[in-house]
Amino acid sequence: MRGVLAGLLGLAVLVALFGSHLAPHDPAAQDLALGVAGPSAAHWLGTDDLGRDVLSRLLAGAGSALLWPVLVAVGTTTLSTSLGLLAGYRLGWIDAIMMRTVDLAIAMPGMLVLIVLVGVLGGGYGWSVLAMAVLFTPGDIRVIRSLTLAQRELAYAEAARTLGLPPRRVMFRHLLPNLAPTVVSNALLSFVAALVSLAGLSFLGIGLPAGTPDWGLMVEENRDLLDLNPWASVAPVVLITLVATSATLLGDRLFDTLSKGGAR
Amino acid sequence: MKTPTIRAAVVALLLLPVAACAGSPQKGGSGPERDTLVWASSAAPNSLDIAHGFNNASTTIQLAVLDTMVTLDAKGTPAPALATSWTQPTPDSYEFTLRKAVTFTDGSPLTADDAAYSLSRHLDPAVASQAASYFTTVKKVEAVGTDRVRVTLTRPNTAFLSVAAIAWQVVPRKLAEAHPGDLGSPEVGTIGTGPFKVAKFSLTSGTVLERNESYWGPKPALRRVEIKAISDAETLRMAVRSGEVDATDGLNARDARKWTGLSGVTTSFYPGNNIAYLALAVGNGPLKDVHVRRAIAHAVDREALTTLMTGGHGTIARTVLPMPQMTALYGDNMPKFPDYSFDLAAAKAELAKSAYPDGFTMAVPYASGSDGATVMQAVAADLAKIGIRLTMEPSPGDKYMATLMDHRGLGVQYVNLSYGTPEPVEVLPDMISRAAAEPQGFNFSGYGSAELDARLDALAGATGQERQDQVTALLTEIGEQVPYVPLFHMDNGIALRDGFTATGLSVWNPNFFAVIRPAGK
Amino acid sequence: MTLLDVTGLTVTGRHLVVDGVDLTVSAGETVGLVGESGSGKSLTARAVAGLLPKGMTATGSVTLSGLRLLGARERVLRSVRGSRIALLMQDPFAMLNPLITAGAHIAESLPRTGPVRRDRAWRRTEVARRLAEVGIDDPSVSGRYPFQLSGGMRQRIALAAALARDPELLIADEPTTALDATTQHEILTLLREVQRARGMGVLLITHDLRVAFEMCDRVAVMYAGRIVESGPGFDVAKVPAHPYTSGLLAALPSATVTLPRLEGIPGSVPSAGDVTGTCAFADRCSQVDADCGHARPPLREITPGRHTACLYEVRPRPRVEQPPAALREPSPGAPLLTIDDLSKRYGEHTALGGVSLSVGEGESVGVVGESGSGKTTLARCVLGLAVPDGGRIELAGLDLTRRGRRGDRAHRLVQCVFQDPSTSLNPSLTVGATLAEAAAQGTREGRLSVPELLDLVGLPASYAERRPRALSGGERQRVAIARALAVRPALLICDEPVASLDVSVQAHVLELLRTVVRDLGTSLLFITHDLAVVRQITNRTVVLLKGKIVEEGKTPQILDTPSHPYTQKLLASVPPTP
Amino acid sequence: MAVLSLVARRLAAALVLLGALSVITYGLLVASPGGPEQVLLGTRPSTPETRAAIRAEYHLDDPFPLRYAHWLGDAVHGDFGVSIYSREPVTDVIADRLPVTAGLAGYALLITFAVGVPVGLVAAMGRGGLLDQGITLGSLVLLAVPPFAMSILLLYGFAVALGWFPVFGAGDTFMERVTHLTLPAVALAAAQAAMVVRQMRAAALDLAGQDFLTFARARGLPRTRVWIGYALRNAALPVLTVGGLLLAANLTGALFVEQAFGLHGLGALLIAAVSQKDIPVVQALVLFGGAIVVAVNLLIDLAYLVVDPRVRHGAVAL
Repeated sequence: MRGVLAGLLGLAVLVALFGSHLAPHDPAAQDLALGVAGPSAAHWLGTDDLGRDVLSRLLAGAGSALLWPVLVAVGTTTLSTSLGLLAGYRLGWIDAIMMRTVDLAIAMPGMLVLIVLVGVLGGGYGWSVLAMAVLFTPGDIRVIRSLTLAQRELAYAEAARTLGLPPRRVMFRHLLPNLAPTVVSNALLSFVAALVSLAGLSFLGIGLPAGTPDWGLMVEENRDLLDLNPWASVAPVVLITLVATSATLLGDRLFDTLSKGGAR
Repeated sequence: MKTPTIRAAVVALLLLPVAACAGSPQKGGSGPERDTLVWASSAAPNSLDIAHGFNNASTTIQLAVLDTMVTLDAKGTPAPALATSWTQPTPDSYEFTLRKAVTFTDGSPLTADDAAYSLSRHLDPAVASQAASYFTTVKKVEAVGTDRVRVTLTRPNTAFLSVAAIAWQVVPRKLAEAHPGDLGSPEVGTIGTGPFKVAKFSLTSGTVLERNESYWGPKPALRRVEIKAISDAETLRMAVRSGEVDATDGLNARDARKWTGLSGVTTSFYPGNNIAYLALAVGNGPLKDVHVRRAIAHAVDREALTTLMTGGHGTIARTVLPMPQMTALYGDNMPKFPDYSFDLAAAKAELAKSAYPDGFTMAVPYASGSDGATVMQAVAADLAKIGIRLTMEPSPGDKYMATLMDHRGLGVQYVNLSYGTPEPVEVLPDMISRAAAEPQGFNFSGYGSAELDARLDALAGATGQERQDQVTALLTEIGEQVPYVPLFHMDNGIALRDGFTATGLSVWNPNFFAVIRPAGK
Repeated sequence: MTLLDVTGLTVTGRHLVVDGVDLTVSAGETVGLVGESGSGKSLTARAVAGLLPKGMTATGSVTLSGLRLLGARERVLRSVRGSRIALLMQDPFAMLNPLITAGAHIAESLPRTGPVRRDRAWRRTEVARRLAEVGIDDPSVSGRYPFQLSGGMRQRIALAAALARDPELLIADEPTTALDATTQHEILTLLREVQRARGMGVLLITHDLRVAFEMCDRVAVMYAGRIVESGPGFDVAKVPAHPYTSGLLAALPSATVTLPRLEGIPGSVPSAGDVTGTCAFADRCSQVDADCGHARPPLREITPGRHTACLYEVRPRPRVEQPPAALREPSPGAPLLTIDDLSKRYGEHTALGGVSLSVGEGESVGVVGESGSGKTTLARCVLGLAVPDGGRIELAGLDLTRRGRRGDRAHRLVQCVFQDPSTSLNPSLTVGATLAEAAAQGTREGRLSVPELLDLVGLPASYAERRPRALSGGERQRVAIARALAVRPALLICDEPVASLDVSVQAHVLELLRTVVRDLGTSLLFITHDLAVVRQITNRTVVLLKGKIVEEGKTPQILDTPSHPYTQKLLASVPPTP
Repeated sequence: MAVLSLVARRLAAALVLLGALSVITYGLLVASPGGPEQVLLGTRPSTPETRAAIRAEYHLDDPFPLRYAHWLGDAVHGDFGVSIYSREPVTDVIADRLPVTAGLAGYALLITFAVGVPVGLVAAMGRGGLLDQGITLGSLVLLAVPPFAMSILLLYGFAVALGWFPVFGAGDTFMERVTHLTLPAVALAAAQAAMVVRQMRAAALDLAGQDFLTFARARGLPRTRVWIGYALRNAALPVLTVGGLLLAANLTGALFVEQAFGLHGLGALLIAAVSQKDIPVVQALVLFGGAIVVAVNLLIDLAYLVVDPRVRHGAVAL
């Protein structure tokens, strides 16, 4: 099972990296004469209303569709993990301040803020990605912190402290590896969340330049072609769902194995 | 994979109880005699007062509820409405005679005072009317006796009547005075003398109009009109398709293919009073060079663009005036204007004459998700062929609009504007007057001069042949200097479900609810 | 007559865990089922009650006065549970529903039918009666929630609830393991009284031989999923008929004498599945021979009511005649550690109320007390894991209480071996890495290499490659000791280092500690609740009660002639060592 | 008294939150290019006089702090101003939209639990079995389908193809409401139900391993008692929490679905208001959202207070 998942994601990564080279047509090439058309030998998934090859655009779009969410995941995870560790291990005023802020951030109506933020700042995924990282982080910080609190009480952590090891070493060499299962699955979860939400933002017309080959954007741009060439918008949805599902599944599996393996 | 089965199960589980009562989703319209129309607009009307709601969705309703002093006939010439007749004592003044025994839907009689105030209020800064710019030449409005209104202009303005036909909507003075800022808002609403009266006006749950039984003119065939706003084009189309909506004007000619396909729905298109063009900021780098501008004009494949954007329901634009204005002005003897056929060789040649023989790169801001996005993509593809590389810079519609109206970072703009009158003077000042080149103006090319302004002023007062010649001269200059590349005229369209017909749809008479009637009646 | 009859009970989960257990309990009889962790005794109990965890299956036969339980329908079992068989579990903290009151637990368990009307009043009086039976006279208790009660109280409530429907058989699975010595004693006494009063049968599951011998009429010793010996408690204690039993007995520390050598059983318990065809104990047995490997020795009767699964007579173990008190006397002179009037509060609770004690060079001091006595807090303060509110700690002339002065010297002076072997090592680091890291914290000169450290605690050098999860509890604690000693500290603090180890392993670790500190001349501050352990490993003993020192002196004299009533109570509650 | 101090604490926090929210959004809107002029002037040429009048009326030329103070002053007196777009009082605008969104949120929540809880339990009971795996996978997929995609799917499937349900709008009578909101609610609930399934499954599995459940069975308590008095009551709290958070999320974040189904709810309103720089509306909406979140959290905490004695007696801090 895990093999299948890894395979799927691996494939996704490959496509993300080399998609534009695999594309049978130039994803930007327009054929206004042809316009929107259903699947054919030349265009396996048909074309959109500018006569662009859907398959090629899917392949070329894999990059941006996957890159941004990865950015979000990486950002969120590193941020939340380091802050969570710090708060949970150092406690005291650092912890107090951080937790108050987190409480505040968590109580914010996330979607609202995101829309206002991105709606106002506009242009490109950059802001959306940043905003999302900011929105996802507090929750994770909480999780990591509570886990850190639990771990730091354990004998091995106290032993490390009595050995006079510097805090950084205790945090990152001793505690962090034992939080790995959660960290990893958190990362994958935020990846999925970002993947889906970014597609959502494109749907609201916020995000990338029109015509950029991007899955979320394709769903939006082509959904009014559902009668003429459903694939133009259905295919990206399927891809998004597929990637997201396998990512979540992989996260679950990794969590199980890691917690069986590394930790007790 | 179990998923589909599970999902199906879940959904079915949820739907069963309600599927029964879901019965026929058709509401309204499904009555015994179908004199109720369910109309959908693509945007919610925001005000029943043109001073604050000068946009299609709002104006459509305003014209059904409020009468104007004059109106336009099928050919676009002014015709009597609330004013039975008028005289022009001097070139710069009009005197209107008010129709007798007309009452507002609240029963109060219409007075000359009401009529006069309904115009003069647009000049009051406190009202901050969106129509103010239409009446900049109005100096004085006064009621003469009980049944006449005199309007004095600062200078002769041939367009005045046509403009009045849209914007001089008559409301009771009492009401208007009490609500300078929020007349026509859902709270205050409005009262008119028109064929319909407002039964309900909500931005959320829609608007309901009912026939004004005491209307002075011919009674509309529809007893009741329910107006919904469906902002999502696709949802709107499906609403019509499923019969929940009987009619809409919210279809973009570009999507004609999708509409004409619908069974039980007839779509009819008619020339729209609009013009789509590229504005070339003549002050900006390479675009300073007329040869570059001509090269661009040659390089853009307008034919392909027109088919793409109008789906066969539009025409290539040769000049910067909307088609209906051209026909109104010239009739059949259209003069020959400088034209730039799609010709890459010619384009390259022009470019060679310029300071940028091998082309250049230029940033192009545009509104993401809009028609502009599509057009600019196509244009960029065309220009790339002659070495002019446009880098696309998207931003959300509102943000783009803001920067555009501030005249910031102007370069190559796609602009598509609709107008209300057959008067070229409504359009040309927008395009080549220096006033309009200021922020909040519509002259995005920045093309203009004192001399041109003078000619525009002159045109405002001109009539007959003289007027024709002046327009021709201006259009020719624009044609040669190419501050604008005319692209296409887009037809307006409405979709009607079987059971309703519309006869005499015309660009000059956007009063849909008067022309739409139950089939057979 | 026999009440419970278990024959050929076999329990299989992922692999075999209980392998053909025969067992009987007669009415009014208390049978002890003794075994170390992993011997399968708890699962045997669960199987009898038909409450095996998901994914485990039992075969064989279990009958309750003729009624087949094994393989019976859930409906039948439900009618039997509570009313005829009751099960009392180990952890009083997890056994009760946190959301309902003590009274509710009992009330809901009361029989639902009977001669008199079961109305509110009846239930109230009944609950009160049941509480009284388990020695709770304060009626307000029934209104309290579990989290408001002490462990002992909870166990009493649980017992009352378990007995609410007057079962004929009570299965008590380690009912006192999680409790303090004194409480344990009270609960056991209570259990015996109730059992006598009701004349019900009791199957007592425990890992503690002493408890079993003290409580039970008959004892069955379990090893690797099977019973290796059974018989009257007294006989088994006197003359063990199986090498394993005698091994266990030998490993038992004693509170009355300081044994010259503490002998554990070499090796560790095999899993039942691996030894089906042989004597399960063979490869740990001192008198093993060829036949032991050939077939599984049957449980043979040697004298009436006395069974063993060993083919041979058990040789009596040679008594090492050595002068007792192998512990070297501390060198006189300035004390290494001086604690003066140390105090620490956690909110309302006073953990330490002015404790003063000292540890001399090379001396080994025991700190004895029950949970809440503040003994662990004391250790944490010295280790710098907790900041005392008042008082001084001076270690080799270094004031540990002054903030920031701990600096980089403190950790070379004092190290610690923590209680829980399951968490004492970082699961994500190899043993080698852990030790190397620790050694690196010590001074350059005389730094021990990883192999040396492993050798020091009697582990093969190859263990450096292993990760903690590949180690047994005993081995982990050995590594933990090595880690603590890696920096060659002057003082070693041991916080209950053997509390959660099996007897045989415990002996090994204690012996190791004794010798190592003797050889390295390290001073020892040994924190424990177990007087027997203190006896074996310390010169001096300090008795803590509620954060105050109540008695202090040379270990032998404190244990032989305790003066403070609390110390006496502690001693009284230690089950006699056979 | 635990309750009072809790409420006090929460209210204090709420004030801080709302304050922060309002400053941030106001700042963002003011900082972003363009102002309400576009909306007010429409897409017609305008005269300088008009523009000046507007700038004056909306204090567009005042510095940010002054403008904010202006708004705040009115807001604390309960006056949230007038919508720039529609010129009606903001409170009316919101009151007008609330029923739709509230109905949608409530309906979705109903579906979420009606489906999520039982399915989750079923999965937990048949742990590791085919059914369990199927359910787990299914919930994952549902979690992965973007809500708007789900909306389009349902729209085409059930409204257009099958014609069982209306395509847009919210209906007027109660029955109409139900039929109109069913598809949107399903679209909204799909992912959430999946979430609850996972939650419920985890909670149930966790419980199954608890000693007190075994002990209860060991005392031969009737099945109903074990399931309701023990299992459900103990599983209730985590699920309750999720429910509250979902409700808050639905009230503030249903905009995809509202957009796709042409529902004039708060979400749609927000999107429009943001793009129109309709500051009063956006402000009110964001504050409203914040208030909802705070209120829901408070309710959850109170629920804990009621259900869990440990919390009630302050043994565990909230």
